[in-house]
Amino acid sequence: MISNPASQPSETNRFERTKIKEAVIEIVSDSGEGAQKCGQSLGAISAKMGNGVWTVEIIPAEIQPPARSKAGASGIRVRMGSNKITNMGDHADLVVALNEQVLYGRIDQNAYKPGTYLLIENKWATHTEETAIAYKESIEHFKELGYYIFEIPMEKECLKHVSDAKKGKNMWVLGLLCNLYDRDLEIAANQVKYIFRKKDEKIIQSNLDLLFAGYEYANENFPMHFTIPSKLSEEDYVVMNGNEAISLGVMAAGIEVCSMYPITPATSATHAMAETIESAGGIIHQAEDEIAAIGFAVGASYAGKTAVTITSGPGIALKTEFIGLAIMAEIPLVIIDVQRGGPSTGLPTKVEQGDLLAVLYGAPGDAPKVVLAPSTIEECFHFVILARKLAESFRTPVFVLTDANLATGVQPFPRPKIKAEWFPEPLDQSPWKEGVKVYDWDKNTGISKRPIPGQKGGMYTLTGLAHDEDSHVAYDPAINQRAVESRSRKLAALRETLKPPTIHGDEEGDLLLVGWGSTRGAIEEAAERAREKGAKVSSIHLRFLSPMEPGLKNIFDKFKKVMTVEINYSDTVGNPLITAENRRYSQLAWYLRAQTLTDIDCLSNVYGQPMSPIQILQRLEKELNLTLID
Amino acid sequence: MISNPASQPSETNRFERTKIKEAVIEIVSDSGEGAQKCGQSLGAISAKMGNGVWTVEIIPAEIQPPARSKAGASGIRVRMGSNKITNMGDHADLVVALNEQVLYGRIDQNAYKPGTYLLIENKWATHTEETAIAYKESIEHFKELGYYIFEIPMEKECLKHVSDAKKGKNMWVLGLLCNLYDRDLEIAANQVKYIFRKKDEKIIQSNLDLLFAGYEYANENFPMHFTIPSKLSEEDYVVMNGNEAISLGVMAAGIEVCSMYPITPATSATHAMAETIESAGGIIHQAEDEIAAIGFAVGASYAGKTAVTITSGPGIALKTEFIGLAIMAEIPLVIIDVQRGGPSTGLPTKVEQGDLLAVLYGAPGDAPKVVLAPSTIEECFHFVILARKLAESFRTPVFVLTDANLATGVQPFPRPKIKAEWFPEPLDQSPWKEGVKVYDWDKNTGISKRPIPGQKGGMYTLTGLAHDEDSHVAYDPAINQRAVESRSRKLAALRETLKPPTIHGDEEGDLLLVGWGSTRGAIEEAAERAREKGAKVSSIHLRFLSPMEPGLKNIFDKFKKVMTVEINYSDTVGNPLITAENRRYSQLAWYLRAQTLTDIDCLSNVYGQPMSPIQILQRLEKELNLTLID
Amino acid sequence: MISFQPDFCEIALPEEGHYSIEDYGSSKARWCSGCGAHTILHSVQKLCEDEQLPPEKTVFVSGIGCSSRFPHYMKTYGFHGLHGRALPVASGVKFRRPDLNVFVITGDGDCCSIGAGHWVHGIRYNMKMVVLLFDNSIYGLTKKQTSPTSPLGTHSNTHPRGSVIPPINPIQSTLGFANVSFVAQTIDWKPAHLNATLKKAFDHPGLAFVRIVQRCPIWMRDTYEPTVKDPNALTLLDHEDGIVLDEKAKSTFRHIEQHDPSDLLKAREMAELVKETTPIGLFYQNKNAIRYDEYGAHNLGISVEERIGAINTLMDRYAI
Amino acid sequence: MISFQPDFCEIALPEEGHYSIEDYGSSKARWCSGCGAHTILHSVQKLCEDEQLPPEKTVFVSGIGCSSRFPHYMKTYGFHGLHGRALPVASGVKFRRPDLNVFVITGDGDCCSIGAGHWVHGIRYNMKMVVLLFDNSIYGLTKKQTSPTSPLGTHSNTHPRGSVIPPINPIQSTLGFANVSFVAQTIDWKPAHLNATLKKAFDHPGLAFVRIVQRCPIWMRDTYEPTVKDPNALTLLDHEDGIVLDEKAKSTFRHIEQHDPSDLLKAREMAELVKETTPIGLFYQNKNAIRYDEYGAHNLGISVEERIGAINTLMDRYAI
Ligand SMILES: Cc1ncc(C[n+]2csc(CCOP(=O)(O)OP(=O)(O)O)c2C)c(N)n1
Ligand SMILES: Cc1ncc(C[n+]2csc(CCOP(=O)(O)OP(=O)(O)O)c2C)c(N)n1
Ligand code: SF4
Ligand code: SF4
Ligand SMILES: [Mg+2]
Ligand SMILES: [Mg+2]
Repeated sequence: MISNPASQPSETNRFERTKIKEAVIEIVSDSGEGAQKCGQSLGAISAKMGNGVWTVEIIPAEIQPPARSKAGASGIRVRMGSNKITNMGDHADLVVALNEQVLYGRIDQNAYKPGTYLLIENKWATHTEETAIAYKESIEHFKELGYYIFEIPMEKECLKHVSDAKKGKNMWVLGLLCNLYDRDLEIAANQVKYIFRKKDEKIIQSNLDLLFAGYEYANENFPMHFTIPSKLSEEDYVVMNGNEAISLGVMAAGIEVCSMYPITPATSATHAMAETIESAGGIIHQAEDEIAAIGFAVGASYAGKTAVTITSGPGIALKTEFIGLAIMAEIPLVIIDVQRGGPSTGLPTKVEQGDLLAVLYGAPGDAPKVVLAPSTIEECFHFVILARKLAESFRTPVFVLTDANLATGVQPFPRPKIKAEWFPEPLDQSPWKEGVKVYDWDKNTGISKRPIPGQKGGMYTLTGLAHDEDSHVAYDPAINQRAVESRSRKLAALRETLKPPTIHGDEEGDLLLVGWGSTRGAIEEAAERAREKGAKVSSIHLRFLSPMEPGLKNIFDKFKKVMTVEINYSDTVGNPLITAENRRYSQLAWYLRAQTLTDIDCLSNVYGQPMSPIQILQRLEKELNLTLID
Repeated sequence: MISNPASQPSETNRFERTKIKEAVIEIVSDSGEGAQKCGQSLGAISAKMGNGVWTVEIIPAEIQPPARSKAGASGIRVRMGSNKITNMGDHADLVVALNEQVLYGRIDQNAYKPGTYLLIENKWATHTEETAIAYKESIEHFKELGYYIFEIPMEKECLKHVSDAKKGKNMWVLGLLCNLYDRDLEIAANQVKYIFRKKDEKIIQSNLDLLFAGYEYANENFPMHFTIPSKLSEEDYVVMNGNEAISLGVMAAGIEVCSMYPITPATSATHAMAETIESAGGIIHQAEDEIAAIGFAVGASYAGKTAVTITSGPGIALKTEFIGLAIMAEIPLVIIDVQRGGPSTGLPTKVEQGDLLAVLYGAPGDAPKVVLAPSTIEECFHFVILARKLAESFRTPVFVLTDANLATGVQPFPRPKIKAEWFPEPLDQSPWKEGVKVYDWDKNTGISKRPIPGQKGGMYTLTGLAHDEDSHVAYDPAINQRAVESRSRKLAALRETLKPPTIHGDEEGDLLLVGWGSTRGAIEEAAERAREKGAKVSSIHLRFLSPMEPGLKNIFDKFKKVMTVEINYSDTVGNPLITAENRRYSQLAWYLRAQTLTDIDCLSNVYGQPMSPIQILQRLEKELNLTLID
Repeated sequence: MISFQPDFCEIALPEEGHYSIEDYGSSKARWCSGCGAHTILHSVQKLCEDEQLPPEKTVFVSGIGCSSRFPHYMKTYGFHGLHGRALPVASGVKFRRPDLNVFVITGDGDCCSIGAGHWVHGIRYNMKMVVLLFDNSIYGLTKKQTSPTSPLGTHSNTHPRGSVIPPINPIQSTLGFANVSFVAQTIDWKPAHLNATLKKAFDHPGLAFVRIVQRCPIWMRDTYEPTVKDPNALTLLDHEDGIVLDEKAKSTFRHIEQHDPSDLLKAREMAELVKETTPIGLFYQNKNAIRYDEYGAHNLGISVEERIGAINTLMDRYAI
Repeated sequence: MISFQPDFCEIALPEEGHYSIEDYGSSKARWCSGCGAHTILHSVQKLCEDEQLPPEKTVFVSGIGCSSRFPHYMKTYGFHGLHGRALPVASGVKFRRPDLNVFVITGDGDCCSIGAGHWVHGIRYNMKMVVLLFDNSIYGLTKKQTSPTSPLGTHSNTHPRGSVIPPINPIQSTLGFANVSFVAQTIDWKPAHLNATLKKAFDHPGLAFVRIVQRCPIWMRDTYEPTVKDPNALTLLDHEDGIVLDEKAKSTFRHIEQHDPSDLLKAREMAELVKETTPIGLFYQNKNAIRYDEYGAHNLGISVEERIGAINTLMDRYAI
């Protein structure tokens, strides 16, 4: 067994700790240096202590970008606090950098502010001459930018315990951070043991050594030590990212066929389930392309097996034709779109909410479908289950729109108790009721029940041609009108079951923020912070995009101004040639304008970054003419 | 040489003719009986006489539908008048039917009204017993429906002149119609000679015989004879359908590569040019699928060769990903979508304007593009030329949206004089100007000029990834924002050059009809007829859908109500569950609501039929509470 | 019938008596008169009868084209989907439904042009199904455009001066695809051979790819007529492991070549014959090729409890 | 260089002196260190230098993947397009631009999975271009998913228990496609063979398809290392009409087989070798296959007057 080593820190609390409500910490490095593992562990430890946590990965565009380069910034941001944390926050409070160059990548992205602590590996100061010069210049530059710099001999310290510092530096940093932020060392040690559970004992031991050494180092060498009060919940919690939540959701929904073609940032959802799904009664089919992936899912669903296809923007584009068929022939299907920056190949690893209109309108002809957008990691899990149910009940494709921010953001949430009732009914192979039509569209709801191969007497030929209730090719023009109407009616029927969205804040005021998807945490936090400063700002967050949640017009009417907050493109009035008349709006804004005829403004950008509360607050300051940011 | 035969009718005007302003005539039959040729000839003869003409084909869904069946109705409608004719009109005035069963197909489509003359081949009355019974029942039924019936021994009459009546009956009918409507027999004879110019003299002769015989028969056997005054124009005219106009437009635009995959109703545009395009300096590439078709066109365009791809709805769906790339990388390209009934395979031979939103929003991410919609056959020709110019000037894909109604509708228009300036500049192979960026986005217009392979010093790598001015992959988030902005700005820049649409009718009033595409003739005619009855109705017709023509809001504000007229789907308020709040609107209506925040209603359906003036008038009656239909 | 997954294979015999050929016919087929598709339809219905396939356990999946209308004329389950996409759909149907008899109907444009990528991979998946390529060497439904199997120089509406690229030999191509397990060729106008081929294909434990040379009298009379009329135009591939005809049927062939269908290299040589004659028969069969549908079915029937257990085990990893 | 269309072929020699290999290099290649793509890049740049290709007359077209980043590292024209779609784009580039040297860079996923349909048809079009398949038997860029050429049982992120479908043999498949005219295989770690293969491919008057076995040390070290390390793992296909190596280079091979690249049937037999060894060399070449790019260029250079004349003649048909 592994015992805590001799070097275990002796006095852990010999100084006064500053009590803080939350902290935003980053670890950045070249890729392959384990920064992400370090941050994930910090997040997990904090979550186990009962803190609110949100972590988000910092991913370079290449697999092996050049070392020590701006483009190479790889790492993680961890935001943790006493309360629930729902987004990545604004600027980092403290950053650990394994080299100084990668910091430029983050500075470009406006991740830091004057006063941010930068803890930088100092071995570069004595590296090659070229490197040393670059290092020193950067340190000067950072100081000018107002950051507080700690140059730290990380490698040197690690080499006291291991022969190859590259492998263990991340655990040393973890120890250091655990001390600075008062993390429970036992929980931390257990976390390290868990990470290396498949390795041999020597490796576990040396990583524990490093953890403790880092912890000890922080004891000795830092002027500032914090604590973030936490309260352990009674409930069981799990902590994972949105793609992992989707992956568990797929299995918990009882989906049998997950048909996909790899594409960033969607694929990791498949990776997360790949080991388990076969024991959970399903199989992943990696198809030859996205068209085949959805075609295969459609075939499986036609044959009565519940199916999902998971993709991102370019994949959605390719699936467009099959989406039209699924709608036309009323095939239940869950389609998950983990949105990334567009158009085209765009920004494959970055976030955008740019597919809303494409999903709503992409297929030629009238193609009504259900569109859901989870707004938290937890919802990523539950919405897949919901989507499967809706798909089968309404005999239609259901979209689940997430994005790269949800995909990689990590957050604890109450552990779901998997229920048998989330699974679909067993394959119905009873004889088809005589006389019932294949599309026996209910006059009021448009809903009908489908025969499944194997059901005696249910034989029919599904077709993408316009068809009548018997699925026979329609020659009479009136039939097409009736069929299209019936498919559209299903949306109205589903809408009947929805409640108006909850208003966060007062029911009336100066400004209503409207969001969807991953921006929820940032919007609600910004609005709350603004309200604390006296702003009359409320927010709503839409989770059904099609059909729309009811009552929007009524809600909008009680605010002087309505504005969506979205991570996608809109023209900015005032830019050359752009006027209120010709402005191209953000996607939800556009949609809500048509729907409610309200003059809805939008705050949006395509920086490929998650929306931060401060970006929203900056805009609120302008809109409301108030000072909202300290 | 062929001389007019002995049987030439002696007295052609021995009776008083009723002067009429216009007539709607149909010839319907099983397919393969030459009804279309007959109607096309009647249209051409009338156009040559200086009458306004619109013809539209009646096409069954199968290549060889069962004979004498409702589903088999194949034929043509010809509307001709003293003035310009812009649409297929309301109900037919006179119908020639080669069998009585096919009439049911048309009756289902509401093509006739009480009082319509039906001229029916009577050979079926003495055919097999079964047929004879069906025939008689139908005749009785038609009488009940209020049609005037003429049972005509067409076959018998033809057999007086030829041994196989099947081949020539259509020319006999043509002769008959020429007499009934006072068509110039010399022009008619020349038309017959033209049709059979590649056949031997005997065949030409026997068809002329039939023409004259039919003419003579009408002299003797009909109580009603009409004349439609006409005025021969000085200008040269051509008469063709929309796909033929597109085909000529492609060549006149100097497009070198027409890359396509067959799909109804778009393919016939390619057929029309297939013989000629190689002499006109271009080539048709029939690709392995729609994706390859656009990819090939994109490649050709990248290499500096102007390219077009022609398709219909399902093809647009498949091209979605490449459309995104073309927008992202700013590749000039003309994309022609001959819309058909959707969604999915839908109604392949029928008309719908169902692709507008898919074309506008189909590609994930922000994908601004230019969208044009010709509204007449003539515009089908000219808009391709315009589209090519816009594509090159604005370095962007340009869509041309037509539909099955324009594709098959035939109308005369002034013969375009092909101009060298319609052709693109010769391939620029001069050295690229040093220092000019590959995407040197103009601050005000977003426009930049592209290097073309072969240009020294212009070497760059085009990419669908987010990129900067050098076409280098963008790592800095601000670059993406600037790039997306620049692409969007191009639309604003183009919009600056556009004029507000012309208002047909008064500039203010009770109701403004807004249309786009093929419905123009029907809308303007309906509005005019309504105005004649005192209704305060005006209309505008949009030909630029993206960017939108300016000034719409101002125009809308002067009318009590604004309503689009479109051939696509909208929910009907009052149907189960459908309310003003949840209603799904027609596509242009939806778009204009978002753009102008005007409460725009819509008149629409998905019967797969061209919009007729009377359908619009019926709705106007309701909206305005007036009697507008006699 | 092959019972390849004893636990889940429920290809059952009719419970209530015998199915007659009429039991498989739906509405009147709306192909042109003289179209080769009619005879194939009849032959397929006969196969269904001979094998007594329960209509409710039988699925015909097609793409788009004249040929792809086929499922509408069968009184079984059918899926008339998208142009070129029959194979992915059929694979999805079969993946978790080993009890269903799956047939794919596709055209030369559908399979070899827009569907070519799925063709490569469908063959590779080698799921138990019969794939019938109705090859009329033309785009029928869309009215005579060049297809990838149109002979060089074919005059079509897209190539009025004659097509310019050599045609695909679907047999040769398929024989080059990974994991290919059954490739045969037949013609629509020799029912004995057609029937025997369908039977052999149906019995194959894997994906049986059958190219049927199909007459399209509307657009391609000139192309197929010489083959139909000239008794020298066909070569019968004969072997005891191949398509076995009775002596009478065999006697109608002037050219007969012995060909062992287990020899893949030889099969590829035979496929080149096409340049002079139309070889019909079984080119290749391998009953032991890996089947992806067996993998697809391997974990059917896990209990709800086990499934929940597995999910919870994974969930544990995320527990804090 | 082959001047196949004397009127329009302007593959010109550099006007201003000699291009050096640096003239073809753009920004530093961002592949992982040890990635086989680096050596291929170098070899291609060497080819450009040897052939003195004017950079402005040279276009590299790729799809998406690690390999498809290639054009960014060349200082020529480049088109880094969509996943799987390099071939249609390249065909469009070449169709009316016989003066351009066109290269296609594609990956095993790009070419054989999502691009498989275009692969079938790109080969068939047989336009003069060099197609380099960087086959690392894995999805590199998206981080280790099974590719269609992954050996059976490959452990990947989508198949953690090992892949279940036999891989595609790209050589064999290509040899079965219609109108195939040049198929070769090489490896990234024997520069002499790689260089000679590229040269042979470049000289081919048609589409030269070259599969390059490419090392991906990040995800596939275990797969390629045996081939790299075991001197028995390669078989050199040798022939005077094939890839000709000097004696020194040849002496590094333990297994050498004579193979006449004009023999298509034999080439298919050789392609089966892959099961035991990696055969490298020229499998097949036919210099006389029909070229669609020649058709594409046949009516270049018609005068504006002639073009207008043709349009007017057609317009006359519609005149009234
Ligand atoms: C995506 C798409 N592209 C094109 C079409 C139009 N289309 C329908 S059938 C067909 C080709 C038919 O040829 P083939 O597959 O050989 O079948 P056949 O009609 O000859 O039996 C085409 C191009 C379509 N329906 N969908
Ligand atoms: C339409 C589409 N689907 C999926 C992807 C994601 N994707 C990028 S590269 C790639 C596969 C890469 O594998 P391969 O072609 O073998 O190239 P390699 O990276 O191994 O060189 C995939 C699936 C994409 N960019 N576009
Ligand atoms: S067009 Fe040809 S293939 Fe199609 S139904 Fe008619 S004969 Fe058969
Ligand atoms: S992941 Fe593999 S293929 Fe991609 S760059 Fe790295 S080593 Fe090369
Ligand atoms: Mg065909
Ligand atoms: Mg690869």
